[in-house]
Amino acid sequence: MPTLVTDHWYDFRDLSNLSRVILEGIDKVAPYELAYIVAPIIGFVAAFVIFVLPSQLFVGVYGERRIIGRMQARKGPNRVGPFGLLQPVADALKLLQKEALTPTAADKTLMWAAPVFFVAPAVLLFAVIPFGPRMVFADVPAGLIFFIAVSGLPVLAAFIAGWSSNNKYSLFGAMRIVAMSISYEVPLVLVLLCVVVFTNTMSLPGIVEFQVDSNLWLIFMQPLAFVVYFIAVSAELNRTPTDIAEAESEIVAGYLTEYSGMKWGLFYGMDIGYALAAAAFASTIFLGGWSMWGLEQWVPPWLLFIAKTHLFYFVFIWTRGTLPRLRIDQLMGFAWKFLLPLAVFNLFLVSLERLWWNESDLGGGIVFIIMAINIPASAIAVYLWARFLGYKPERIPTRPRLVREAGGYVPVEDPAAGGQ
Amino acid sequence: MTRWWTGEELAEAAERLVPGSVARSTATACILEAEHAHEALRALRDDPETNFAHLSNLCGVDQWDRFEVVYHLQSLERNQVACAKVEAFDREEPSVASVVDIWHGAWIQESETYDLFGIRFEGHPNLQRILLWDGYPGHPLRKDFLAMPGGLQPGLNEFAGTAAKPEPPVRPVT
Amino acid sequence: MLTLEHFLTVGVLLFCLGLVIALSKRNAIGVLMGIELMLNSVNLTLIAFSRFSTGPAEIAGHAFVAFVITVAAAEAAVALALAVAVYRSRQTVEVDQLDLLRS
Amino acid sequence: MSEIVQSEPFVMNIGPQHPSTHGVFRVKATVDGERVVDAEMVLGYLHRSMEKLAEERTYTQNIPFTDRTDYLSSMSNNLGYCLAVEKLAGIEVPPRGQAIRVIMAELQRLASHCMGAGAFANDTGAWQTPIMWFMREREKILDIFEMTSGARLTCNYMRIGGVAFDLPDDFEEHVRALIGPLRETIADGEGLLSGNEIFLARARNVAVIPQELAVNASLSGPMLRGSGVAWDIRKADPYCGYEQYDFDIPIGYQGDAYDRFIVRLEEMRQSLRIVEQALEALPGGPHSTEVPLALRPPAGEAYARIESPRGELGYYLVSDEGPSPYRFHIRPPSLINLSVLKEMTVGGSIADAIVALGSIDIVVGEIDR
Amino acid sequence: MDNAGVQIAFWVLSILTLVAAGGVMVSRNLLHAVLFLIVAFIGVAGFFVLLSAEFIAMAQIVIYVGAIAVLILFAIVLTPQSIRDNSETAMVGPAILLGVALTAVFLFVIHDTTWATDATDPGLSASDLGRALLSTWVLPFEIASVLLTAALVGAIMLVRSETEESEDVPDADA
Repeated sequence: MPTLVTDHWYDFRDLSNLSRVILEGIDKVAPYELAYIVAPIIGFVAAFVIFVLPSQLFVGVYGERRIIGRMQARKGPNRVGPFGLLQPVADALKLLQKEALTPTAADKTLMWAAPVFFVAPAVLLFAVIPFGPRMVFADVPAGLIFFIAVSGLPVLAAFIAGWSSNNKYSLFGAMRIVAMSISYEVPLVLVLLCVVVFTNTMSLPGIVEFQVDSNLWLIFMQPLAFVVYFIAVSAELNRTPTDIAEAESEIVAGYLTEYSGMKWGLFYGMDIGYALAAAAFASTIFLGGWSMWGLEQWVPPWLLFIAKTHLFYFVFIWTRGTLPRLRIDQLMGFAWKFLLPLAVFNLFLVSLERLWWNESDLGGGIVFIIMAINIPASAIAVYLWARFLGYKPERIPTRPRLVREAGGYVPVEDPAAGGQ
Repeated sequence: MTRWWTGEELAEAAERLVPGSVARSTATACILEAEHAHEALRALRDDPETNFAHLSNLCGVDQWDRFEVVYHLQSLERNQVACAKVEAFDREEPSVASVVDIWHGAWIQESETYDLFGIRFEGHPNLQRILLWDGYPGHPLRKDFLAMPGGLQPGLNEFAGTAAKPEPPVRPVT
Repeated sequence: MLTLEHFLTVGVLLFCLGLVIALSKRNAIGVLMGIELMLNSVNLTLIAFSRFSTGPAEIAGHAFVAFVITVAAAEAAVALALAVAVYRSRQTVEVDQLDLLRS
Repeated sequence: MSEIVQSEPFVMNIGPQHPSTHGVFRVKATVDGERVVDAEMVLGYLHRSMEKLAEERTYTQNIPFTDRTDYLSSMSNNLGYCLAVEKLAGIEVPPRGQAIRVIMAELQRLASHCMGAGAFANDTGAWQTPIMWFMREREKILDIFEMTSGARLTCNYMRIGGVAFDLPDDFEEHVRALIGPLRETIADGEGLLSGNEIFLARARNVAVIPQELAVNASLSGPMLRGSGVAWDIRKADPYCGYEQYDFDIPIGYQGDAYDRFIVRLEEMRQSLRIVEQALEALPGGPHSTEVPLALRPPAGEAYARIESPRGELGYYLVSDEGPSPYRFHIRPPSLINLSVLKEMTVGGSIADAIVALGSIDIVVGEIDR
Repeated sequence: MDNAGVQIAFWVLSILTLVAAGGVMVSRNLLHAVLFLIVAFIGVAGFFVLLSAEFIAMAQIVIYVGAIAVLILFAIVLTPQSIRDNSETAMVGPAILLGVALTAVFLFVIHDTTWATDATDPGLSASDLGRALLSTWVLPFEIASVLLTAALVGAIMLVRSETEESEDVPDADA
């Protein structure tokens, strides 16, 4: 790949230069093992300072509240600091000062341990995300399955939180989150398997490399996989419209009902952290990661990546501000009856295409043919499967019937008295 | 416009449907005999001419010598309203037949009347206090509530100067 | 210097702990947890053998572990379904209370 | 999830402190997994025994009590009570007073339905957005109330024989400025929710009340109309000159929560029509008749009802020629609409129960009084 | 295998795994036992990483921690009486004796044997494993899929209750 990025340490388009220079310097003066210890620290600090912390505070907390406030015809935080930008800091300080109550009948050890279990995987998740061409913290060969494995852990923490609170709402939330994650894990893993089959690699930098080489993002090659991934991941993350595990109007706050103070704050912050991680993962897999058809030569790739992540996160915010919430049986039915068959269909289609790709000698241009096949095929598959399940787009009246005079009953089935 | 039935009109209709069910009638209401009240109310609901399918209101009135249970019956199709009353004379254990089996919506109003007046509704599926808690002394909407056994006094119990209990206000009833 | 013996020792200790749990627990779910531990220790042993060898044995170890994990998943699903079904009919999952033939 | 969770039925308290009970209202729901097998309501957390208190105060002094029953529609409650006293004492209200009452009652209906529809959307999980849109318009209505009566929530504006004060000079201008944006907000809310698949999945065929049950259970208001019964006291038994205004009764199709929601939205449109007409034809003259402060109506009884935002709001007064009512009874529509709570919730899931409760649009101040 | 970091990791993981397994044994609360079990699973996954089997390690976490542990948690919550009880039967003495004896025998065998080890080659990649599973081991692979299907069907049939069998209607129109 032709690249304009140089190896000078001051070339901020590739921050790995800087860390490499630092490490080489350390290596000259310090024993061999020290560089091993310093390298992860540099990566960790860099990832946190550049991406995780600002995203979490200023996109996750402040931006989400501002954007939702705009959607809801109100202002959102605007008092603390310029434009209210310091609101997350103020919130964190407030949470730190609050008393973290523990109910008498709660399992105190587990209730204390749950937020800790919840936080740890969130940090691990960012380790395998490639921020730039050479900016991946841990290039695990099986990075994709690492991501799946680690993102399954917070469910356990949420279950522990709900169970240990010894509250019926909490227990309901815990049961719901476990049932949901079991259901939605299946289509999620299946569509990621489609990606693996198609790109022939399980390493996340490899997947980005594939998208750069074929000059086409996977969202265009596998639109169905992207849609299924978005729905499944928003269900796993408990984002509206699928936030039934902490459905405010039904079970108060779900598994978080009894949490307060910083223990609650950890859950809240890490919820955003997981959503950001899922957004980063999706932008890596489906949106081309740090690549942008050559623009990455001029703009720092990590900035492109962060922009894509935040764009994806914005969609989360948007759905949250717009859509009502589904019921649990509807959600489970949706996962098993709708998403799972579609994911299997997509896997089948993609495997066939990959086989064809291997056999044919069309070269790299084949991805455009595949795109031309897959986009209509996905739409047709969704439509046909919906029809097969008996879903018909019926015209449901959005306006009631109008009558002039009071008195008497108007029959339920009365086509003449339509109020349209 | 809704036709508001006078007591006489309702008495006529009730007498036609269930003979002997009317005790007397006033300008606004028809007082039904307690033992025929349930039958008469059901007939008033089912008869196509009266058609009082909707029980608009049910409440109690304490008239010192008797309790009245007031039913405001309403017909949606014929657009008419009538007022029927049933009286209970026993001051200690007043009792009236329940109309829950006629109008389902009566249960909540009957419970409330039981709670606040102490009128028992025979045949009510689940007659419990709904606004006040179980064990609350007395029934507050009775006129002699403040003089009832274990009755409460206005104001705080420990309020200075309330040691002498004032006589409950008694007003002559016409 | 880590040798095969290190890993095998850990595997044996884990296996025997699992065995003791599986043999001594009163609760059927506890027994199942012991069995899962034993399966894990077997996996550990297989992977260790695979790592410290070359040729076809290496890949056989990995394949065996994949099958063991599959079987363990199936076994856990069925066993827990059994536990739930038994609990529903007899209100207990204690193995020494489950004397179906005697009642 | 009920397929997976087959635990023993256990009691789950929805309320008294719960985000979706709209006040201190409590449902003791017995649930089996996610399915509600029994629902029992526990009331009285806000009971103030207003009916007893009112027996000790004069007729005029009782008006502020009615503000505090249904605190989301105080104007309607004032109006119902004043109508009952006027019926008891035979007082006529001048035309301007009647027109002002109509405008106020309809504005109050708009404000109350803004809250009701928004809160229902919130109960289905549309997280705060619709309710915020509607609240924005409701604030403007409350501003108008403040301008007119000096209070936003507990207005205490109606008087026996008319209203307390005449309208301020720029009243008409403010109300006209309100109507257009409110129409748009209603359309927005409808566009956001009415055709939304998720909203339909949550609200359609949930908490269905058949027509027969709706009538038999004494339901009223949007609950009754949602079940397809064309019944509106403004049409059936017009008071305050409602017969002069041109409006329609919206009725639903099958009596589910969705029907009640769209009926409420359409009622808001009709209310806007009435307000426009009433503003057009606002007559001059006095806004109130002179009524003695210590009113002593002749002995007798009177039952007057109005169509409050929640349904048939009735006041039953018995007079013994004293300065205060001998018996003062409120027919609270919220309470009586709750009588079908069990029929609406049992058999559905907890989420459905919340939607059912939200579709009743209860106000606990009115239930407990 | 001779790196200092790897050695430290080995000892930490050994202690973690064995202590967690002991925790499964001694904790009286079944839910705590499951959490210890999860720690043990994660420890074993760490061993797999040490042994250069990343894919198996991830599969271990996904399946054991993500699926089996969650299933066990679910089963515990569904059998409420069992939550607080993880005690041993009278067989605990013989079981421990057997365990200790077996450990001794195994340890003797392990340390007595001279293993022909070859620790030089790097680990196996996931694609190698995939090729092997679909070529050499294709028959067991297919049988495993049948086994999984059978287990799935069997588990569903076991927990179906009578009420669901009678009302065999789809509950959600997705």
